[in-house]
Amino acid sequence: MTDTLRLTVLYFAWLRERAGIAEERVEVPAGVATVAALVTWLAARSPGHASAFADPGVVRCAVNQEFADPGSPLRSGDEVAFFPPVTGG
Amino acid sequence: MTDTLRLTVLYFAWLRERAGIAEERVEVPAGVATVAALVTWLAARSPGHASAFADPGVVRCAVNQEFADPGSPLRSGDEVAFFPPVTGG
Amino acid sequence: MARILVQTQDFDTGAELARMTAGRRDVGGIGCFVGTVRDTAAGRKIAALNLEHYPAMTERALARIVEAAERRWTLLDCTVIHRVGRLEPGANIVLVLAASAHRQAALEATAFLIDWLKTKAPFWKKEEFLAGGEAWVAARESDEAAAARW
Amino acid sequence: MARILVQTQDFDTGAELARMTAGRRDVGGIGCFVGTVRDTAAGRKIAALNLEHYPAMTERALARIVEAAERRWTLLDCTVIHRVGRLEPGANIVLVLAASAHRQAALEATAFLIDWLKTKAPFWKKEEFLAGGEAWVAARESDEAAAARW
Repeated sequence: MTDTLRLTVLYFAWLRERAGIAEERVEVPAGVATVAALVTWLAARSPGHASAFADPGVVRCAVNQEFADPGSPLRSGDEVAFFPPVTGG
Repeated sequence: MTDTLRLTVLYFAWLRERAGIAEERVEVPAGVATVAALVTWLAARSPGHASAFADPGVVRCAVNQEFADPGSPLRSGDEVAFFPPVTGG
Repeated sequence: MARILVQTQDFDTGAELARMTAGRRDVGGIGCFVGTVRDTAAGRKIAALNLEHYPAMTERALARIVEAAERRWTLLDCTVIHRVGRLEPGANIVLVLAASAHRQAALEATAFLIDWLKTKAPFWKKEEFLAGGEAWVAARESDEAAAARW
Repeated sequence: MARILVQTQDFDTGAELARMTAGRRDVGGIGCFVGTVRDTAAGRKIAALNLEHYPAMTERALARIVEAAERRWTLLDCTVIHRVGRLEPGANIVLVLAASAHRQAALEATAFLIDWLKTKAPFWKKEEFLAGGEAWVAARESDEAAAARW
């Protein structure tokens, strides 16, 4: 039984600037099994992280390069990216 | 008092082919004072003209390079063009 | 300001785009449509299209259409180039460009210009079939409907 | 079949059009949109846009958008090229091309592709102001509405 998830977390645009990091590898308790739970867990890591996630309503997420919801499940090995609403084109 | 109108009449696409002529100058009685009256007058000129105007519903018209209706008035000196619905682009 | 041309020779879309935007810094988007000759019409193979127009009227009609677009959208520039004469499959027929600060205006104006051009500019197409024979292209109700939605 | 590129270098719209239609005789119309950097945003003068993206995800997201277009319209080919990095006013940002046998499909697919790209592809823009300072561009509700209409 694995009781932790190993995740790669990426930050883009102003989330990257606020978190102060572009990419980190984290090991989270198995109970952190959804995107929403990961946000709560990450926000407690540093004042920068707290600032990045201060308004979860404007944070978007992708799991393994696919758009995900707060309720999307996480598995060990996932790449989880956080970013603001996209503004390309 | 002028009792005739001098008109330049142009034909395009299959109206030109059926009429057998691309452009003609005609002098019509003053009573031929609308596009519709001109069509009736022209259709009597030759079997080719009759064929060109056999179905007036599919004939479009411009007077002095502006789209016109059957009821549009004519004046001496006008350039009157007849053609099928346009198919450019 | 708009560039309106009726010509037998081909056009260079890249060069027209470059010409429209040269030195400009206020353009946010350019919509573009290029119409080309297909080799098939209603299941019959085409050798060529012959495009006829009413020279004294054509550029005026195109200018009216461009003016109508300029009344509906805030455009920075427009280009309409229509070829006439004999055009073989693969050849360019028509180019529409519309530049605006905003993409919706540019895209909508482009669609408007080609829809109106198809129903309000004095061009006529005759198809030359590969198997011989020829026929004038009939106006399509779907083109009338497309023009009427604006 | 679609050509999807994310790159720092400029693109050549004329060359992309030529590449798409080379040797083809089945194309009736090509819709095209070119997005460019404006020198003004919300009344402030812009020195440059900095475009960031999520490399592992971007081309996949663009491919999904193209697939969605191909499900909705009968397209012969598509091209989507998006630039990243620092882009000054007047520079090209994005190119969309959609070729079809029929103009409506080409034009609608072009508008669809740029609308969806604006809301479903992982790009972010930061404005560098001429007067100093910078700011991330906020997503616009009008872009969401444009994407939602399809």
